[in-house]
Amino acid sequence: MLTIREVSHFFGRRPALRRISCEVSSGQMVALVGRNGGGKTTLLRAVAGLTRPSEGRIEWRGIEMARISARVRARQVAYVAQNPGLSIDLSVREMVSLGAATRRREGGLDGLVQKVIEEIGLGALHDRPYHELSAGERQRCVVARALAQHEARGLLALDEPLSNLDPGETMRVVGILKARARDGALVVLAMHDLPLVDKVADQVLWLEGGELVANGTPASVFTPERLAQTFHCDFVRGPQGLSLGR
Amino acid sequence: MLTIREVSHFFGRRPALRRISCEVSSGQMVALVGRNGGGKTTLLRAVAGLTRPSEGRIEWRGIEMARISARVRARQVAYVAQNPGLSIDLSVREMVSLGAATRRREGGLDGLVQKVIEEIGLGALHDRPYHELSAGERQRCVVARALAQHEARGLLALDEPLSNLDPGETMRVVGILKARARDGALVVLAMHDLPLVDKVADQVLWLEGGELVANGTPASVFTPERLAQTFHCDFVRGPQGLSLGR
Amino acid sequence: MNGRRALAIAGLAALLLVGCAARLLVGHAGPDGALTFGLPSETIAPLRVGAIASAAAAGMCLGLSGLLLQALLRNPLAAPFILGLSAGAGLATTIAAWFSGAIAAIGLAWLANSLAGTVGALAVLAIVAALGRRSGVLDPLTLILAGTVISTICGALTLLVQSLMPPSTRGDSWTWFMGQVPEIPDWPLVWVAVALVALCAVVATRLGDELDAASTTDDEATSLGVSLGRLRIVLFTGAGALAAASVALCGPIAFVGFVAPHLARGLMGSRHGALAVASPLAGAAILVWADALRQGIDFGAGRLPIGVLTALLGGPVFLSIMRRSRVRTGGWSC
Amino acid sequence: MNGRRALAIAGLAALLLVGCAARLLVGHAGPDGALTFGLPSETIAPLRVGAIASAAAAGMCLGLSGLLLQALLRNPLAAPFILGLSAGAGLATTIAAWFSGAIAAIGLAWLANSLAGTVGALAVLAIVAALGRRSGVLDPLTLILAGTVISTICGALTLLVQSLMPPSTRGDSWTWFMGQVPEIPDWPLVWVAVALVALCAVVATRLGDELDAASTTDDEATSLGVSLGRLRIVLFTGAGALAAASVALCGPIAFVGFVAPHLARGLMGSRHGALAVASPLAGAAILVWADALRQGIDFGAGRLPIGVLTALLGGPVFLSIMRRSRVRTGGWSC
Amino acid sequence: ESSTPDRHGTARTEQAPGGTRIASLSPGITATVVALGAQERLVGRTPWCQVPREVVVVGSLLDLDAERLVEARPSVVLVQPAVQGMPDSLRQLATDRGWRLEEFHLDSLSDVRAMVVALPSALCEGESDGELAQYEESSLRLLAAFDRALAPIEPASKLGRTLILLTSTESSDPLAFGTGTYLADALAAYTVENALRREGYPALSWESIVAIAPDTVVLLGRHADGASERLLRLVPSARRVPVDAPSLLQPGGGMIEGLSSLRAALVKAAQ
Ligand SMILES: Nc1ncnc2c1ncn2[C@@H]1O[C@H](COP(=O)(O)OP(=O)(O)OP(=O)(O)O)[C@@H](O)[C@H]1O
Ligand SMILES: Nc1ncnc2c1ncn2[C@@H]1O[C@H](COP(=O)(O)OP(=O)(O)OP(=O)(O)O)[C@@H](O)[C@H]1O
Ligand SMILES: [Mg+2]
Ligand SMILES: [Mg+2]
Repeated sequence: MLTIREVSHFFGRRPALRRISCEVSSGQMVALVGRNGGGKTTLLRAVAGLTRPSEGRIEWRGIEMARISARVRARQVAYVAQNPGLSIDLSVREMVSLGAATRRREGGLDGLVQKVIEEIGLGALHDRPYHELSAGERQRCVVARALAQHEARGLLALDEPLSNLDPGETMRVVGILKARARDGALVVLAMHDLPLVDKVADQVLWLEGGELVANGTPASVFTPERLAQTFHCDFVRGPQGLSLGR
Repeated sequence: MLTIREVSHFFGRRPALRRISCEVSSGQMVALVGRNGGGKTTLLRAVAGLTRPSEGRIEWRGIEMARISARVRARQVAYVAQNPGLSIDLSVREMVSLGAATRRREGGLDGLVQKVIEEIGLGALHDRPYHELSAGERQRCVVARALAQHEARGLLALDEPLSNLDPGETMRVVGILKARARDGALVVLAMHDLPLVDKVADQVLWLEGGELVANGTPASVFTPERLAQTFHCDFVRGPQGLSLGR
Repeated sequence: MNGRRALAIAGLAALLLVGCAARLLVGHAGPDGALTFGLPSETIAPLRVGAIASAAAAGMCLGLSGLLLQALLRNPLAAPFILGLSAGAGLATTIAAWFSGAIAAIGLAWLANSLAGTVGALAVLAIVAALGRRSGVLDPLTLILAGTVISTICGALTLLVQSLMPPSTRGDSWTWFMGQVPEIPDWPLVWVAVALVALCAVVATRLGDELDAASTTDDEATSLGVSLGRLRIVLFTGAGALAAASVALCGPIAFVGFVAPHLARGLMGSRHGALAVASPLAGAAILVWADALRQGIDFGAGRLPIGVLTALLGGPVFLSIMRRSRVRTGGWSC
Repeated sequence: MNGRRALAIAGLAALLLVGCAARLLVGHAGPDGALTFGLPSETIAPLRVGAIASAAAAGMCLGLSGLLLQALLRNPLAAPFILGLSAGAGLATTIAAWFSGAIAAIGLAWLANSLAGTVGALAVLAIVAALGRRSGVLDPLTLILAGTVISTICGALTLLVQSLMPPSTRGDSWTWFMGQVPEIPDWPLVWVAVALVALCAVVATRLGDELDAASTTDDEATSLGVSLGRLRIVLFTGAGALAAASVALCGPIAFVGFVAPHLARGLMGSRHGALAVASPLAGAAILVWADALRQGIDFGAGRLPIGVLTALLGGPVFLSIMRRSRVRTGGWSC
Repeated sequence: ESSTPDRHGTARTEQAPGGTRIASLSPGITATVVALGAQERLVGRTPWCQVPREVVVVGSLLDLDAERLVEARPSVVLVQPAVQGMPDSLRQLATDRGWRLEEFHLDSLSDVRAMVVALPSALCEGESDGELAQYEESSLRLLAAFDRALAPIEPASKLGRTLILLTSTESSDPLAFGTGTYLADALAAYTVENALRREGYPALSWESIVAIAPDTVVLLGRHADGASERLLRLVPSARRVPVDAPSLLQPGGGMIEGLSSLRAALVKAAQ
């Protein structure tokens, strides 16, 4: 249960989020969409507790997110950054273990790490240095880390986790996330592939210039007018769902 | 006119490209597609002259690409990396000027830079430090740099230039690239959005495990069987072109 | 911990032990100062043990301090003395000596020695920490700038004090800056240093995952449960205290703290949990071996200063290992 | 070049000029050694001009060298002496001093002075360049490691030579390591340094875009037309020659080369074309002002060594500017 | 003991039975010990003591080689305390092993004289009077030599205001000998006026040398030639007296020769 109350955020004087309020509940897959610079990353970072918004509160299970200690939060909230990085030399397995390390007390983590790596399709690469991966492989490695970190019924905040993924891997990752949501997790992810959002998201938050301009089911949010007006291109809703027109 | 002759590339002992041969001609938009780790980035880097492949030759207008001096090549070949970076503090305008600087002799570059920035939709942000941009804004900034660098009839090699872009910006960038191709440029880009490739590409190169498994028009390459087999998901060809099935 | 890491740690430990044995057996037992090899006499043994203890303790401090600092600053150039600790210690020692007459008079002669160094180092640490913040959190780049500046200022002040000395004694006083391995160490200090290394190594091993996580971006590290602010304070304090202890023990021997972490990384990869053991071992091995070797080298001017040997011995070894291991330092961002 | 940059450059130039004026007017022209203020006499004027020339030339060398090195190594910690240049120069100078008798005997007394330093610095440069390659190209991390190691080895060898030298020459050869601003400089050397700065500044300004481009990733830089291999050799050689010239002129005054580029960046942003002018100006201003101020400061040991003043003066100024300008060093990756 | 076999098995004679064994941690003191004729009692020295080569190097005050010092079995250790003071380890060693630790400051000429007077008894405490008398005699001879080397110069007034400069490197500021330093004391003994009215060893810029406008400048150090040239250009009126005597930089019994050549040079200049 995540509650966002009147959240605004400023970079210097420039607003990036303006009085955003909404609620999203666990067991759902929530997509953040909107134009570039709309504030998705800013909101996701606040949701993941990485910044305290300039104004307003974000509550996770009733507690203000930014007040939860990093260690406690890490066990409930996993975050995938839009620009991940690594300054030393770790292998895929080691990188994913970083996520599992937050749950050290649980034990049996090697198994967990192995399972997640297999699940995300990096089994053959588990010993490769992260720096020698292709972009899509890196992206999956980082998602795998979040999966290893994430506990059931927790919050997965993912900033464009599907970028650089091929269609097959995209579906794989979406499938995994869907399954997590079904198991009771709250999955919040920023993404730009609207046809896919339309297919898989339970709830859509549409951010525009830092304002929450729409909030609801994909079908209710993705009206042809709004899509055309915002993106200046024709999305049509056909038998296959939303797709880009000619 | 770009000719790839029997190109193989190895990272240590591991092959990333295996005896790839093909020809692509100017005025076209050529899409590199395939699964993650298929070798797209490796091939693009070789095509842009950034690595000399372990075996084989890549020729641009009859001259081996890796032999052309960096300075001369920069005027004809622009490259957008999958993981761009910047260790100092430059504004959008300064960042884009880096591309224009390769054409210093031509003069009137401030105008060019301004034009490209407007064209890509960063006009309002031209004074912003690159480090304070959102991911999609950064991506466009880097593409703008390549556009400023690129001369008519040159080669634009772009590694997933559409990642992190919203649908509107995606269409904008694709439109710009299409226009460049129409003006005689050769645009080679790696991308994963197959429906979009289907719409905009003139030629598709499909890389799989470092091998060129298909080469031709989108319609000929994107056979339902191959798509289903590779990506384990249903693409259907409807009235709107290729789209992802339910 | 995988096999390679265990092997590397065992190898470094063995190297250290053989070095200790060498230092114990090699010496100048004859009255003519000739080189001898064999078990030392009862009078001599404590001296050699003292030297081994000093070198091993200081080497461990330096190796671990360097590791913590390179992790803290995410910079491969970082070394224990970048934060001005040795400069602070040098300044405090020099000032204390300057006033040693006055200090001795009030019955605090011990203040003039190791304690002054420690106090100086810790004072500098506090100043650098105060200056090295940005929006409340220790910030690597700001720390680097502040540390280098404060370090240079302390060095300058030391020169200032030195320039007040008679020229005939100036040369001597420089020998302090070359570092030394006391054969009659301040034993409590040795124990403090060893305890500090043990404490910091345990903490760093336990924080191993956090240190690994901290080598991603700030956002990722935070979301992985690292309180960067707190972790940086821990790293900073630990690295500072270790460097101060090494300075108090052996004076400034900067090179070891730079080389040991890179060496350990070249041997066993980048995981901090294991490096927290390997890096101090590497530091101690370098320092003990250097001290052992210099017993046998005499160009007619007595033993060489330890700093000369660490550089002449450690430098080439380090370079060759780095070249062979094709510097598995992957993402060091430079 | 936008307004802010032009303003910053004009400001630094004005600062330098006022510093020169101050150095010209302040001095000890009275027989009682008291501080005087006013136009110097005919005998004194050339001395002050000489000092200004030395300080300005060396400061420019250091500022520009630091800038080039920070660009080369993509590391904010880089400073002219990281590559071992001052250590090499120091070693050569010390060795030359040792053999000065012999050298003087064969009529090559000048070899014992600035030339030795230059030769030493350039020799080290060559060694570090040879070691700092990876797959044929100068590699930042490898350069850093090789430079630091060679630097330390040279320092160690210097100590070694010093410890072998007769005491009468040993004690005072240390003064070299504090840096100096000669009032009667080796004028040809000053001109060489100025010419070198001019040459390097022109080259760096013209390469400004390439240097900016080189601060992206290797791939991007290459695709922007930068031959990284060639550019790095140019930067390396330029930085090395400048550092060598500054060492030959004024001995090692390391701090200026570290601070000046950061200062310039803090004032005017990161574009290298303009920084190539601002950074040497900042270096010269710091050194000239420090030299001017030390005329009036005497703690009983005569003039302070210049290194003391650059640190005591430059340090706090630098820190305060950095704190105000909220270090616009954006992406320095640490 | 009278002899110990060395590693070749041949006996090597050491000093007289019961004689003190001296370790000196200061080149100046070592030179004095030698000047007193007690060279054969020396069992330890610093790397910078130039005589005698066969004596073992036991490190220096701030970088002690304790093992060799212990092996040398001194009974007396002579030190010139550094600004950093005396290392605790040396004090502790001395207490543990019953060595006598003798400290001599060597700043002024009277410090040096005091050491020359005190050394004989330090060299042979509790020994037969014979040896002591011999050293005391040497000590007196040494003091007399000091007196000779420090005899007033006639006519000192001709030298005018005199400055003693030590040039270290070509371009660094020369150090001057101010009040309280041993060479300033020497000038006073010569009845020559010291042009520098300050204490200690200030580093002087060439500008302040010009401002002081000395009548005579004594130039010591490795770069005296260059300095002399500069003086000629800057203060043409100044008499330049280069003195090539390294021992002048090491206050102690070894500097007689240096003082003599200094005096001779000044006398010559005064003519
Ligand atoms: N560090 C920063 N300093 C100043 N402004 C920033 C900073 N980061 C982002 N912004 C601005 O805040 C706004 C929101 O940015 P944000 O990154 O949240 O957008 P986004 O929706 O994630 O965009 P994208 O789809 O491109 O990732 C943008 O206008 C951006 O330029
Ligand atoms: N520096 C490297 N060292 C070793 N192997 C590498 C390196 N870079 C890439 N590889 C491997 O080479 C293969 C091809 O990589 P490449 O980056 O070209 O794939 P790609 O098609 O661009 O993938 P993506 O869609 O994920 O960007 C992959 O298996 C990858 O793991
Ligand atoms: Mg974003
Ligand atoms: Mg790729």
